[in-house]
Amino acid sequence: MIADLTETIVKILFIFSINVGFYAPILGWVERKQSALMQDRVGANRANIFNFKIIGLFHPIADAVKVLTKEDFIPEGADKFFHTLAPFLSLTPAIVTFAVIPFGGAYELWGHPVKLVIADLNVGMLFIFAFASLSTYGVVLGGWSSNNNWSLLGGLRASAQMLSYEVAMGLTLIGVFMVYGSLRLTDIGMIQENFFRWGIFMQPLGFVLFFTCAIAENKRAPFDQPEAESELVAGYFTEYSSMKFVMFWMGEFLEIVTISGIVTTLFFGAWHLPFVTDQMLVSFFAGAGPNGAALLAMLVNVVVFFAKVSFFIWLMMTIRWTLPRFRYDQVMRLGWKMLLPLALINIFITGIVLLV
Amino acid sequence: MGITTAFSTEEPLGGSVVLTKLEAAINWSRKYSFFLYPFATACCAMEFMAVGGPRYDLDRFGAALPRFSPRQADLLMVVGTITHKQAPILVKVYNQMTEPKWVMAFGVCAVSGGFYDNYATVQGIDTLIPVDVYIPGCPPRPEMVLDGLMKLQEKVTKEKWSDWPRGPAPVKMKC
Amino acid sequence: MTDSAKNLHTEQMVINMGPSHPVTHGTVKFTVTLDGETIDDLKVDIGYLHRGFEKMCENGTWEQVMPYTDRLNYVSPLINNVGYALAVEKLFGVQAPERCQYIRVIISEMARICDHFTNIAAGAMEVGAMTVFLYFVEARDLLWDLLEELCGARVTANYVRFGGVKNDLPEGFGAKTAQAFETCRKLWVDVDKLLTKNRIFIDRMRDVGTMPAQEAIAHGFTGPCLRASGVPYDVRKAQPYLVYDQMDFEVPVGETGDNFDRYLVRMEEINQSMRIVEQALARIPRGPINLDMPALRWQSKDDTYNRIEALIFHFKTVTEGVKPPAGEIYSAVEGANGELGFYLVSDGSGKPVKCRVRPPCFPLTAAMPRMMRGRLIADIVPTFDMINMIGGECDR
Amino acid sequence: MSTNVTLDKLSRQFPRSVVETHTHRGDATAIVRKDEILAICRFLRDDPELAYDFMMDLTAVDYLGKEPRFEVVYHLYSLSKNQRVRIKARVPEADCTIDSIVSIWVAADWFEREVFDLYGIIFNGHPNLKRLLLYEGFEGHPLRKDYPLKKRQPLIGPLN
Amino acid sequence: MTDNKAFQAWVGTLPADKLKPKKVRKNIELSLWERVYLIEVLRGLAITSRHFFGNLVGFVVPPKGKKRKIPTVYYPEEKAVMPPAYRGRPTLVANADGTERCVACGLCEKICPAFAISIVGDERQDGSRYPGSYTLDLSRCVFCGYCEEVCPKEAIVMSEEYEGLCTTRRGDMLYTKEQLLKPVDQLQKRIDYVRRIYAKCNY
Repeated sequence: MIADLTETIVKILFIFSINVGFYAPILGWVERKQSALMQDRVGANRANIFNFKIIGLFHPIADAVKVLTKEDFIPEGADKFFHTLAPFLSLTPAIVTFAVIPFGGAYELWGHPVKLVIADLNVGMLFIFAFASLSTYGVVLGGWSSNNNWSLLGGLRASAQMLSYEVAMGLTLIGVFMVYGSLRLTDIGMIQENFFRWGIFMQPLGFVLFFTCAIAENKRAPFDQPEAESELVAGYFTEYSSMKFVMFWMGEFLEIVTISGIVTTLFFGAWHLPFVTDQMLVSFFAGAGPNGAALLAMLVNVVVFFAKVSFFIWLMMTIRWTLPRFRYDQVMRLGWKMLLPLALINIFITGIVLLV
Repeated sequence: MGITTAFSTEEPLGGSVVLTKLEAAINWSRKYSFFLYPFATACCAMEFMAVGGPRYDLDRFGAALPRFSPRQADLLMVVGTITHKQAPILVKVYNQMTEPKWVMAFGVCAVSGGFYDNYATVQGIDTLIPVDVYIPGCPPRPEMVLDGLMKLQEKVTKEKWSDWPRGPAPVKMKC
Repeated sequence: MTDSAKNLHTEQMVINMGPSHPVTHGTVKFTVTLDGETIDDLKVDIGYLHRGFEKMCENGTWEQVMPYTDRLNYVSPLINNVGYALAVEKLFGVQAPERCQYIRVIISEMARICDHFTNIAAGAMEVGAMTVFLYFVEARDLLWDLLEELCGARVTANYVRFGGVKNDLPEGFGAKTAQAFETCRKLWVDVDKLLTKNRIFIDRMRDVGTMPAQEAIAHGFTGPCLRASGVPYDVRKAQPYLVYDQMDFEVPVGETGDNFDRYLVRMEEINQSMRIVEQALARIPRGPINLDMPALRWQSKDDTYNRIEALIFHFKTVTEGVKPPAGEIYSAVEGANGELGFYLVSDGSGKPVKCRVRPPCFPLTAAMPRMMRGRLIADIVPTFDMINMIGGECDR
Repeated sequence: MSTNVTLDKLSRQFPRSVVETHTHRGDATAIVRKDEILAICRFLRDDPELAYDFMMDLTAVDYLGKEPRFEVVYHLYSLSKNQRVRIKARVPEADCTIDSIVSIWVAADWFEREVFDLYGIIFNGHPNLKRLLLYEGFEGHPLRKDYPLKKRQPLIGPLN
Repeated sequence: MTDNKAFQAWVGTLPADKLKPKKVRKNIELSLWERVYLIEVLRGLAITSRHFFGNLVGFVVPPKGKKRKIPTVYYPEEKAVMPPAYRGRPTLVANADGTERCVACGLCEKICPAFAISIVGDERQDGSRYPGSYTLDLSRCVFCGYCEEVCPKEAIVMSEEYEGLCTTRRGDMLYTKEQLLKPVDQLQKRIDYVRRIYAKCNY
């Protein structure tokens, strides 16, 4: 019992440190540096301690500390309780959904079976959908409670957009579940051991649809009507300052990481190298004894998983800076009139393929 | 959550190591991450685009993230001529900004009204709001703007707790 | 409104897109009455950048007005300089020497390219494509370097004088221009690939802010917005001035007059202007660049240093200003946004009686409510960017 | 009289109200009496031979010391004939009004509001004749020659 | 959609070959494949990532002649060289022995559109005039170059100085004579340039 407890706590600490500790601040840096390189300029690189610059990595720290010490402003006439609650409601789902995503296979460590996923629920994807819809409340409450025309408009747009894209997202994934036959993400990961059963080959249309719906669900890039700077000043977080404003941002960044995690798990062979199964990996490191081999294999798998996640993060960032923004009614038309029918067709075709 | 209000009420603890170390760290972080509110009206906005552009990248100083909502902005860059019709809006935006806020007068029209000394133009925005850095030039070269930004950064490093909060603009609406 | 919506008691929301809003470039206030997202009524309020241009002109000599013309359409300042200088020369009834006319054509076209770069950059940024903004700002910086080498300042050049220009082209100007244009064309191709065939961009721009040709004329549209509606009216072709009649260039014409046409017309005009500059640089003749007429143009330094009569006359013209013969003229130039007209009235003294500028983007902004009624609030963004309203020119 | 076809047709059509015509520096100009301005403009726009469908510019000039003091100037342009004409109507200071031509060219709406704002000339029949460039609380009309250059009426008082 | 045939008529007064109207809308009809957003997304990604990787590699192996592929000038460390025509801060020319060339004739004060210059003239014993006090209010000066153009004694020229002009107090921008004076050898390049552009051959 104690071993299980310690194991879960270690995994939680590992994921929490990787996600919130490493990815959240680094993504702020990545967004500025990558957009700079794409736009023929240099991102932030002058923050230095004893003129030791390391290509601008101090800037996220500077941002974080400055935002901590900024005046925390609640507009008068705003509903104080909901105004403060909203950022938490939009941040926690993003962190919690990572619990279900496996970042490694199952290994044998000192006689104790270790599965590299925090909560191995057999309804993994359902859990993710449940929490994804929770973050809609955060945005709507934030928009409504700040007593400001712009945020009200932003909140309304966000709620309509997130709801309609959750429907589309759900339907696209049914195809995947039909192919893999289970909702448990670890099973899906295990099936994708051999290269030709990767989600991208089984469900190519499913991948494209899911990726678009996920970006829309996360209110980023071409779908960022809720906080479109040019139309609604700063969308639903116009009235937020200091830490609460950064919580909305962190929620958005963490959702990027979660979405990349889901996409890698479902479509790109979770933690596997293309033609390498777990047994081959363990036998490859046999020289270092059973525990050593398992540890090394675990390490390789985790590194492969997070490399794939970083690739998708890069892809999302590039999309953000390349494409112009939809208009609000076009987002709705795209969601209901294009993605939803395509998702249904996808299910239909998968059904036929599976039966024949 | 705002730590500033807690400290400024006590009598400042003088140069005690704890406070100055913390103060220096916070000033260092404020110096390198200005969130900009570009209050751009006239010809200087063209030069402001060039400063944010690829050649003289404002983002190198960590200051290129324009936040159009005054709640999230630190540095109010008044770029261009402020006319009397625009003055109440400038003061309202300044009052809406959250504390540690700085003001940079970008270009001769913001500094002193430039060569529009007539019935329509405000003769310098320091007749309306306290200004931290004045940048001459019509419009100032991007180098002069970055020069001004560095001067503001030096000023920020030398600030103490008791400087904040500054409170709203000291000028009253006439009618 | 569908009938079910009628008996729903919904009130309209009045939103104030105040002067300090990202889309209004700081100088226009839209008071929008919204029903949900569709705009029922839009009231435009300008004048936030009214700096008293005409009053300052009436209190200065004719030369002192030249720096003020830089700040009219500050995106293409040199076109205002050339327009004002041509107007005063028309008042005098003289013409600048051949080489100076070629230089004026070159700098006008370069300023027009910078204006279109800035306008498409700002338009694309506000529609969401940030990368396009920085590509075109980089291209504009290259051209600004050329203008800085020529005139001495990047934006407010104050370069043209009555009867001539301040100084001649520096050496190697042609080679540097060719090099700069090559990079600009590469960036132009990048942006063209990023935007022109982009379905999202087309959806945002097409059939938005449409202005049919007949109404465009009634509203006083000129320039790219009128050409986008299908009317091929361009002052450089209709009433050629300087040496435009010897230049071979095409006038891009749109069809429906919506934002996408305006974008395409501007993108095409960048190419045409580059062609003109290259032709002008190839055919520029040698010779003096100023008119040797002391009553019009301050004399050369050699004269004022050495000859006492020249010095005395120099003192007189500087202190009292040039004295054009009494009369009034209207001279129009093709500005970047449309027809930039100067109506000057002189009573023979050193100070102008009236120095009126016909701002091309003034009637365009007046037509905003007509274009925006019944559309969505997100449509204000591309429309207001594509009519390219410049505060300094619209409010003077 | 000049050889310009527009001016000839105009003076033949409105002999009483066309006071004088000249083509100084090549700009065809007609000075008319202010009370018939609406009929003249409609004639200029609708006559097939003239077809002035563009109202390019509308402004006013303040000749302090001369009587009548103001002069409203219209610049028209014909797209199909590629010709320009300038119509000037003198307005005395005492009776500072003139008919508005918004009904003929919609573009005139803002031009007239600006001339009212800066010169104080009232345009009868204008849909909403309010200040365009200056703010509501501004008294006086700045572009008049007798308005001092630096007389400021700030909305929000200067600090020092 | 009104085609512009109706307005083709007015081109009559201007021959079509001279006007050369060029239709811009022809080739923009989207093929079916482009109606699906995918192609456009991929084409956009191709361009931006080409810039991204080009600049990334440009750091490691910079193109010849330049330190890095990105056109950014690292301002405080690297300073762009100003062309001879550049108009910086106006400065008074001081002769070799330190006396100023200006004879307080007041032409620059008269022509300055911003009324930034104010001179109080004075006379030395030997009768030669010099400016007792010469103040230039840099918070008003718009760098238009008129003072340099009208000065009959080549006493005031636009230097190339553009740094260090920003101040934290508005009063510091009022430059007195001493602050404006600069020895002639530092400004010789500008004086030659001024003499060349206003030489007799240009008229």
